[in-house]
This record gives sequence, structure tokens and C-alpha cells, in this order.
Amino acid sequence: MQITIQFFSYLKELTGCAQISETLAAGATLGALHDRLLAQFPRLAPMRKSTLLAVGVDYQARDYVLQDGDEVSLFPPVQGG
Amino acid sequence: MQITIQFFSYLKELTGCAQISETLAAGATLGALHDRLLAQFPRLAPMRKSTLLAVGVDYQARDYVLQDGDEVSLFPPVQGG
Amino acid sequence: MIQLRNSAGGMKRKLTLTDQPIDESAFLRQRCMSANMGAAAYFLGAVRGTEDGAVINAIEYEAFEKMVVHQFDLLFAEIERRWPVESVRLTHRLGVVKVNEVSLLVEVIAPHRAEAFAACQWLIDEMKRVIPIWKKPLAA
Amino acid sequence: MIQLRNSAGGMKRKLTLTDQPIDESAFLRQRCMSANMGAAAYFLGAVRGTEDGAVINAIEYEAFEKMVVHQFDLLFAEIERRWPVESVRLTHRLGVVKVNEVSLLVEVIAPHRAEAFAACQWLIDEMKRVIPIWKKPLAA
Repeated sequence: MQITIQFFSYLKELTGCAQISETLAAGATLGALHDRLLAQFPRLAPMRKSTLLAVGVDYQARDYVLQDGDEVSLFPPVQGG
Repeated sequence: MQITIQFFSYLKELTGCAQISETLAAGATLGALHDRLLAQFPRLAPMRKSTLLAVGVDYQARDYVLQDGDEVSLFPPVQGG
Repeated sequence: MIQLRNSAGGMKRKLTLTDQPIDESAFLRQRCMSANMGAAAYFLGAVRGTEDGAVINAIEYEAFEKMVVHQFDLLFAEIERRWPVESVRLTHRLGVVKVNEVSLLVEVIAPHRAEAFAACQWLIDEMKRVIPIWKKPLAA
Repeated sequence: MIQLRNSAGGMKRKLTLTDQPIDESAFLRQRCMSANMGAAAYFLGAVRGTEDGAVINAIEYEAFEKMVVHQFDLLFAEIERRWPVESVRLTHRLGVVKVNEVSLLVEVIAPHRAEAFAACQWLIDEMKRVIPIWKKPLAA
């Protein structure tokens, strides 16, 4: 299945891209995708624990099971205001 | 010594006057004055404990020793805002 | 109208007691906020249409003005001691204030949100404890 | 500019995300406060001249807008569940915001002071926890 991944704020600068696409096996979790991205972009690793994960417009936990077409977002702690 | 006493809010309505003057012996305390006023205006008695006492523009305790010319104020709990 | 200002060196303070309608946009235009300040907490109080369950038309505010001014001065001094506040402004209306009209405006400017909110709420709490102003509901 | 309104029956809500300077007096003029409401708590956030000790010229705000809108909707719904609030309005500026300019305006209208302040502070605290907006200081 095909998953789109967006990076925001300084994660975007660390990966050097705002958006990528990944092909995953059915049943893959959000956590598994995150681990794969950390391997692909080692500069994201130090932020592993503080990185927030969303699917669409909702936050999701690492055990969330992805579906074909999901839009995943990775970003650092938010700082509005 | 001569003391001026002002009543505010509904205490003024209960006494029927905004201001009176009392002659007290030297060394009289604010508490003693309050007791005398309660005897003089029995309708103030139910509010005895909640009545606030000020001398000039400062709150004072009942043991405050009055001085000639002091301006004493009696009023109910405040309600600004 | 009584106006009290003080900004000699320390925290800016402005107290206004008025029997005229409060001009909120003028109040805002007079705001002065330096580049080190990030937060302004405001509060607006208005007269509600009911008081203790009864429908009312207005509230009449009575004040012992000389003492109001002195007691606010003490509260402002305490704010300056407790928080890094740049400016406090408070306007209180006196006399008859109709339902829906503004009776109180408070503004506290500080570097950060937490202290702006803390000082603003503390000031209103203390006002309701020590400032000699009383309300008399006027029936509809 | 994104504007989101909702006042069907329940609490009035208005969210504005804009890359233009925030017009505070227009924001105030649009206030709607019924006769049962006695309190409006406001907060204004401005860009400070320093960030982590360094002098800055501006802050650039980046947002994941679609998610910002949805997450604010969840927060507004929670406010409606928790407090008897009549209206919540929030305007957040995005893009480059210079020092001293307003980045955030929040207003909560409620019957009484305690709930207006509580909901206003809760909303800002939650915003800083879940709303996907990020700051990038731009050096002077």
C-alpha cells in the first residue's frame, strides 16, 4: 500500500524534503513506518521520542494500523501563540 | 476626643444617615466605638461580624486606638467589578 | 472622573473611576507595550440581566472613592513586588450602569502569559476583597 | 485566510488563521455578548524582541493548516462540554510576524469571571500542546 509522509518545521530541514511517498506491506503500523523513516533519515533519530505522529488531521499512537492512501505527518513539539 | 463616622451601602440605609460624629474618651479603640454604634443603631447588630472597619483610607483591627479627628468608616463586604 | 497614573521608574499604573460609559476602544488605543513584553491579559466585566435570580435593569455602584484610590495603590504595589509586570490599567465605572454595559476593564502587560494571567486574576480577586465599592441592583 | 465559524445552536466559535496583520479593534467590534453574560477574558500574544536570549527581528509561524482547523474544533467542543461559555474566538497569525506585532488574540465570553478565565487559559495551554503551528525566530 502507498503512504504519503509530510515533514514539518525543522524535521523538514533535517530530511531535506517536505513530502515523500513509501510503499508498505498491508497491516504495517505507524510505529513501523516511523522506524523505517529513522533508518532512512538518521538525522531524525535524536528527535525520535519528541516527534509527534499524525494520520490525516488526527494524532495517532504508534500501534495505529495504516491503510492504503493514508497521509502521515511527522513534526516536532508544537509552539503556537 | 471627636470622631467622625461614615456609613456606606446598606449600612447607611439601616442607620438612616451617612455620617455622624461621636465624642469619645482618649484611648478608646475602634472596637469600643463599633460596640457603641451597635447599641445606638440596633439594626446594624446582625451585620456585626461582616462589617468592615476603616480609619481614614486604611482597614484597621478592633484594637486600633483612635485619635482625635479620626474619620472612621463602617461598611459591608465589598462587591466591586 | 478620577484618574491616577504613576510610572516613575517602575511598573506603569493607571486607575480610572468614572460615572461615564467606558470607551473600550479608547482604552485599547492607549495601550503601551514594549518590545520585551509578549503578553496582555484583559478582563471585561459587564452588568448581567439577572442578579440573584431576579431580572434587573441596572446596577448602581457606590464607592468610597478616596479609599478606593489608596487601596488600589496598595494592590498595584503588591503586583509590582510579585510579578515582572510592565503595566497595569484598571477602569471601574461608578453610578448607574445598565444591563450589558461595561462596569470593569482590566489589562495587565507582562513578558509572558502565565504572569499576565496570574496578576490579572489576583488583582480582580483582591479588588473584590478590599476595594470599597458596593452594588445595588435596580429592578426592571 | 482561513475562517471557521459555527454557532448552530450551541457555543459560538470563530477561528481565524491569517498571514495579514491582526486588526485588534475590528476583532473587538465584532464581539457579541448577550445580556446573560457578565465576563469576557481576553489574551493578546505579541512577538517579543528576544527568543532564548538572542535578539530577533521577527518570528515565522508555520502551520499544518488543515490539522490546525480540525484540532481547534476538538478543543472548542471540549470547552463547550466543560464550561457554560457563550462564545470563543481565536485569531492566530501565520507567516512572518515582526517584533511587537500581535500573533494571537483569544476571547472567551461566559456568565462569570472564573469560567471565562479558566476556559481562556485552558484553550491556550491546549493550543501549545496539540495545535500544529511552529515558530522559527528570524535573527535581527
